[in-house]
Amino acid sequence: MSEDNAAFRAEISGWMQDNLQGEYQCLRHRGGPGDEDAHPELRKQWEQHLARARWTCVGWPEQYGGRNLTPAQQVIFHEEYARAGGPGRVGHLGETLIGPTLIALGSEEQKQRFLPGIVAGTQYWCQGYSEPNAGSDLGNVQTKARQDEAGGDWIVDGQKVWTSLAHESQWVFVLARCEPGSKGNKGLIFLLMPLDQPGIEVRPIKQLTGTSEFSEVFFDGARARNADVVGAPGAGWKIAMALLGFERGLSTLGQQAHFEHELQLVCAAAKANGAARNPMLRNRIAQAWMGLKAMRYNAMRMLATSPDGTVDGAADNAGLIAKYYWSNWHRDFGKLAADVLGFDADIASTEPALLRLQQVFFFSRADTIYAGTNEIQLNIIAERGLGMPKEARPAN
Amino acid sequence: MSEDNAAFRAEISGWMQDNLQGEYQCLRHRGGPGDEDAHPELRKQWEQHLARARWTCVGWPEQYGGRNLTPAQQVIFHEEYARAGGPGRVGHLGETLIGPTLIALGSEEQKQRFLPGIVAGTQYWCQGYSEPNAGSDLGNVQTKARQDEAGGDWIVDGQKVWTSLAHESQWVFVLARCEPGSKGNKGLIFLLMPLDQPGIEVRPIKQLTGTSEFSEVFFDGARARNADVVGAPGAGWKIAMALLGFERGLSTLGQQAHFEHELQLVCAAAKANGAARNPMLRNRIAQAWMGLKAMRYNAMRMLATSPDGTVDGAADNAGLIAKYYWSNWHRDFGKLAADVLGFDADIASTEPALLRLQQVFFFSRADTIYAGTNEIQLNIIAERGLGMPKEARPAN
Amino acid sequence: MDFALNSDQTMIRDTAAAFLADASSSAAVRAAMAGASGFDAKVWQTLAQELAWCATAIPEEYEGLGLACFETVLLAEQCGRFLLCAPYFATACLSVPVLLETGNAAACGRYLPQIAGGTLTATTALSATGLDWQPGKVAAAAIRQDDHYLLSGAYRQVIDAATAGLLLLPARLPGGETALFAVSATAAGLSATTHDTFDRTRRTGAVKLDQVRVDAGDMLACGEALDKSMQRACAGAAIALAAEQVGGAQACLDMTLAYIAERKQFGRSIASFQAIKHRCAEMMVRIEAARSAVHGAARQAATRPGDADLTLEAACAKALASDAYFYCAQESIQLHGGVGFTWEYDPHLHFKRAQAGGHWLGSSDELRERVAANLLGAI
Amino acid sequence: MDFALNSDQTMIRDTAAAFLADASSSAAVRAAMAGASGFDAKVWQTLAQELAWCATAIPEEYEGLGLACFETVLLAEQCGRFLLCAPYFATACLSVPVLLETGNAAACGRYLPQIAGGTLTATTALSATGLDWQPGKVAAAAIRQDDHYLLSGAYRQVIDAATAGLLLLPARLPGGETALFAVSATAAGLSATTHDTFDRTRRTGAVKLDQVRVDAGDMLACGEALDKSMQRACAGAAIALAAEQVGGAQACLDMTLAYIAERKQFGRSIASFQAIKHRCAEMMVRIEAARSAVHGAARQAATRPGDADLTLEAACAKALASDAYFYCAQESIQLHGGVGFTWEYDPHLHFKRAQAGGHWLGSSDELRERVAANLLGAI
Repeated sequence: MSEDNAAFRAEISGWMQDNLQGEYQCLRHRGGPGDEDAHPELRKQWEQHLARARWTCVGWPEQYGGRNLTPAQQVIFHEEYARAGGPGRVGHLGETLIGPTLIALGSEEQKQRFLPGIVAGTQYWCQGYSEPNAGSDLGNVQTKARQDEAGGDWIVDGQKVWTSLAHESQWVFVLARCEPGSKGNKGLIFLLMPLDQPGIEVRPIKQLTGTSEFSEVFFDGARARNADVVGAPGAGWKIAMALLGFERGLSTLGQQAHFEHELQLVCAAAKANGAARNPMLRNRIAQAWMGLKAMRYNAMRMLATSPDGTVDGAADNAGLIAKYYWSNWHRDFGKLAADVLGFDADIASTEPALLRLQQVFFFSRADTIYAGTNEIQLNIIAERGLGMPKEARPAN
Repeated sequence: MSEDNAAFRAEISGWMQDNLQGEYQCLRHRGGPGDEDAHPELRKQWEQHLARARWTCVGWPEQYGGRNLTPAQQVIFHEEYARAGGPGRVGHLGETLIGPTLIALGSEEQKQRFLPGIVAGTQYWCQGYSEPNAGSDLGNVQTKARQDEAGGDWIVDGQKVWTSLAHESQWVFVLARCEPGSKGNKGLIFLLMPLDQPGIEVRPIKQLTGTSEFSEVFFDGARARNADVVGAPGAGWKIAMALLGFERGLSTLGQQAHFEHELQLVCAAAKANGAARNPMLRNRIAQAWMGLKAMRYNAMRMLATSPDGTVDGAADNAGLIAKYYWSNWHRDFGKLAADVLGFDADIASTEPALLRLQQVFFFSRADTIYAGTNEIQLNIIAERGLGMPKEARPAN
Repeated sequence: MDFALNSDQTMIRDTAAAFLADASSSAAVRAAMAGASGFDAKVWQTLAQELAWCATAIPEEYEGLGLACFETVLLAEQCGRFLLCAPYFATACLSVPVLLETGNAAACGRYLPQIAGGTLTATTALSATGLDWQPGKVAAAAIRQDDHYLLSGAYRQVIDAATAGLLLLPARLPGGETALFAVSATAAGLSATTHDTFDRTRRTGAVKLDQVRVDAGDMLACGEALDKSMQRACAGAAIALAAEQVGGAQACLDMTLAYIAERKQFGRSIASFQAIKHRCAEMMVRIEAARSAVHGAARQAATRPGDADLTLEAACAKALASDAYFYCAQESIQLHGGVGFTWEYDPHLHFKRAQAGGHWLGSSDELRERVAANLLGAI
Repeated sequence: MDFALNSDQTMIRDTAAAFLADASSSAAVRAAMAGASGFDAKVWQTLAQELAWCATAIPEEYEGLGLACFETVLLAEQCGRFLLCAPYFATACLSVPVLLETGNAAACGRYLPQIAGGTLTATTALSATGLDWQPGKVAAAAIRQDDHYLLSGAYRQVIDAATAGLLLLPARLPGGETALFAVSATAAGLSATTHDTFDRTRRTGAVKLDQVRVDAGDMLACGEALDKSMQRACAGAAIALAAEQVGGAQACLDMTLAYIAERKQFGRSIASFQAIKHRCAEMMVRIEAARSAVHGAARQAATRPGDADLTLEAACAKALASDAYFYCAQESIQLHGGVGFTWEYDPHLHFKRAQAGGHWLGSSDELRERVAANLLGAI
């Protein structure tokens, strides 16, 4: 590691230590998956606190308020943020998905209007992709958008589902069908829409955890301005896919630091309750540690940029397996955490560390479902990674 | 258990003890799967020794030389035979497959001509079903049979493969296509053919074990008499399927007794080399024991006949899973045996008990392939057991 | 041993299924989950008094039906399938075997007829901390005074702790031996609380004893005799729990099959995808194998095998059933996709119950170690 | 740490692959398997002398190329992929690290240049019975006499026992410490036999010593220093073995994909069945994860981490690679169907090698216990 990077690491680590204090102390290690409803207001304040120190959107170009950090530096940032117990970022969909998409494909006006709020930690976004009949099969989107000939606005009718953090957000990006009768990935439009309008209703979905990180979003004559179409009407699929491309990014290393923290909690729990003396659980804990290590090195392969420009398929392969690997690792880990707790796993714990492990057990069930189910991931790996034949899709 | 059955159990157990002695002593626990080439000549003598005491074909009607034993008694026979270390039966394809098929569907002349040799342990059979392009897809059989208009004989050209014990047999039953241009399960014929004729060549297949239990059988103008057609020409599929129905039978309990013996060998090896103190191996050994117990009770459910004639689907379900369950159990068990041996698993042992376990490790690889691969078994379970949709078969 | 069901057994099973399909529908389960007691008193009354389920395995001398462990297993399987919320398991599957095995005729005569008649529910504490028999981990103490004992101590996990009418509680005698006492829920000094559990289909709670007075006649057994009895009783309870788990696993498979037959993606029913078919087939394999193990164990138990054999039968049944249940519940959530993760659909109810029960009466690893000790000697 | 290969590394990998595709084709492997020595001397000469593979990780002061562990891993991965039968692993991946870590400069100066030049092969015995460092299980003894030692004893499993020119052998000193000696294959009193192994792609054998005279200067290290050195050297060897296993697993997947693309059943390529696709995808997932672990471990090893960290890196790489290899070999046999069970097709060669290597330098369970001890303390 170069000296610069070591200094940079120290800078973040020091800043986190100095700032994740006082009123923010209670946010340490909170707000991750399954814990999204922890202190939402305080976490929004924390976003703004981060922003004031320019620790949001650190990989963005400086002209848009970022720091233009190199990938290696971003890795360091995410690692140190997570290692310090930095809370789950309420603004992450803005920072990691819609922001980069607008920078790449948005109009100048869109950039000027939206990017500052994302950088400042004052504008929060959610995602309107999945529908009841367009989950794994995203090309089956049925939400309709038609243009109001008078003002040029787009009028949207339909339903989105599995929208995370909709009740904490002001904006939603929506994939809708703007060409009646079109099928699959043709005739779609990508719209930016304010949530607080008469035509939109957000209904939280009660999950198996008893909490509601996800919502249904109903559109009934909701409006998007014509200036808030990203790309061309009819070419929304391209924007939607570009956005998903940003999903697999650097934050994966931050995620792994969260996992590492969870593994430490399991080890502590095992030592405390005697499970650490159980050879079968020891074996599984060690296997979890190994999987986490493989995940980390896999992420580094995925993010590798060859020093002299040579390219091989390794980064692609590492990228292809990443989601399937971490999500199944985490689901197995959740089960391990519950087994380490044993009888006590079933009783909601009053100790935050143990309650956290109980949440992981339940919430990790979603990991293998959202953002491409296991089944879709395996299809993609087989077809793109191994060149195997595509599934036959019957004629409609 | 009724007193009759206890007496019957004692009778077999006593007979085995008295007779699997002297020259036959060396056959104990030999000749099972993966060990088929152990003492073939002596095992044929043993067949005839069994036959003289009327211990072959015990479930057959008395008129054909059997004892007409009830299923419960047959269970006892197979269990005690295996428990005593009774060697693998060279005549088992005759006794369990072609014999019952002829009794059910053969002509009177066929019964008279073939059944006595099977009962006497002097006539051995092998199976000509699979072909290089008709393995899992048996309906794709391409071996051709055309009738010689002169004498009425059927002239056979083609190739069969995975024929077990062809070099120890005098007869083969063959599924061939007798209606040119027919497809799938239509237009097939079921023929009984002597192997020792100019048009048939048997070539052993060298397996991963280094041995050759399986052969390829080439037919080049080979002949079957018209009297040796079972059922009607063109309706061979019916006969072939009826025969496969006999495959899942009582001998399964005998097989389990072999597995039990192998498990005892593993326990002994583990105690001898210290693996018995390894918690992970203990866990796997216990799991194997549990699987064997489930297999045994599953077989009893499969063979259950309701005392008052009520029928439920339980026996069918138990039957559907049986092959998949035992074959995967045995394959996992083979791996366990190798892991218990540790470093020494790779060195061909001079101790028969350990060598046996090494053979199990390798030969059990075939268990999940022959008689319906895992993949075919799961298709069958899903489609017949769960009523799930059939795989689309593209139009030819 | 013939494994076919006779017509009485088929009837018991089918009648139970028909009753529970209505009385323990998804809506009924959710109502029970939300209630304070954790079960519907009216359903329980029907089941315990009219249908006499608790009487099944109670001998006729105690006003029961005198049927075998196997019939209990048939009922338990249906209870698990329909997620029945009721004191059935703790009363009929756990405490009845404990009363019968400890064999105190006077106590049996006092309590079993009430249980058979459906007017008394019962539960049993098994250790200070969890739900398996660990006499070494009993934290309560009993001191004899004249014609009674005084009991003090605590049990952290007891099924139906706050609703059972009769509690069977182990406590250590001054000499170090453990004894088991039958204690009324109304005894002065006994307090029970209900835990905030994730599995809401079966309540557990804590029990505290503060100088609770118990008649000497309610000391059921002690020492080695108790230990032996409890091992047999726990084996019986484990077989019944395993039967529940098989029923639960079957429900997971059934609801998954129903859902994926309707659910379409990429223009096809997702049930038509081969990978999905194979995974459902794998569920069926594990369920049927576990069912075979459970039915076999129940039929063996009816022949009164030796202690060691009974323990091994129960270990095999419970480990296979418990693992199959968790596997099927997990697959059920996964194959339901997004809705599998919602409160509205039922897979999570099974998932939580599978995890909770997986640690009762021995985890699968503990049960395998019991088998290993038998095959290979202690470690 | 950037994980991309630089152009030199890409070239090393691709050149090795191109060479082995021919020199270690299936036919060549089978010829080597059938031969007495277990390898093709001409191929070895090219590889060791012309291509200088053994020189890769030997420092320049000993006439090596002075590259890091990572380049060895790239070569080892290709060796595993093509099932290379050669003394490469025992010489370059095991014995070179042992010589370097024990750090006896005079011995290094004597032997490493010969190894780098491809004129000397070497092997190392790790215990009396197997292939992992167990100084407590060394059954040979060494007695000092003037300027030499006399060694007697036996080692049951040594890779390339009968062909290695130099044998690094541990023996116990009278004081109880273990010492490591460099012994020439031609030393009087040393005898080696080759085992009848199932994995014919790499020979193991037994070594016996009967009063073998070894110069005092060939005592490489002893006691704690030796133990520490051997743990580091074994970690290096384990990483290289893991790389081989990743290569082998990749070969299993590649040959399976090629076979199932051609094989038709039910009128379709069997590669088009979704269940088959998912299983191939699962193989790829395990292979890539193991490859990531191995590459990461090799890059870490180059930074000279502490003993404990190095051991854990190696444990992780070897356990994941070893398990992935066996899994892929098993799936390869299964997905080949009938022909997967024949001698003629290659899956069984990998299957046997996967099982054998799985127990070298720590089985996966043993390696996990090493990690557990670090995370949770000793049991």
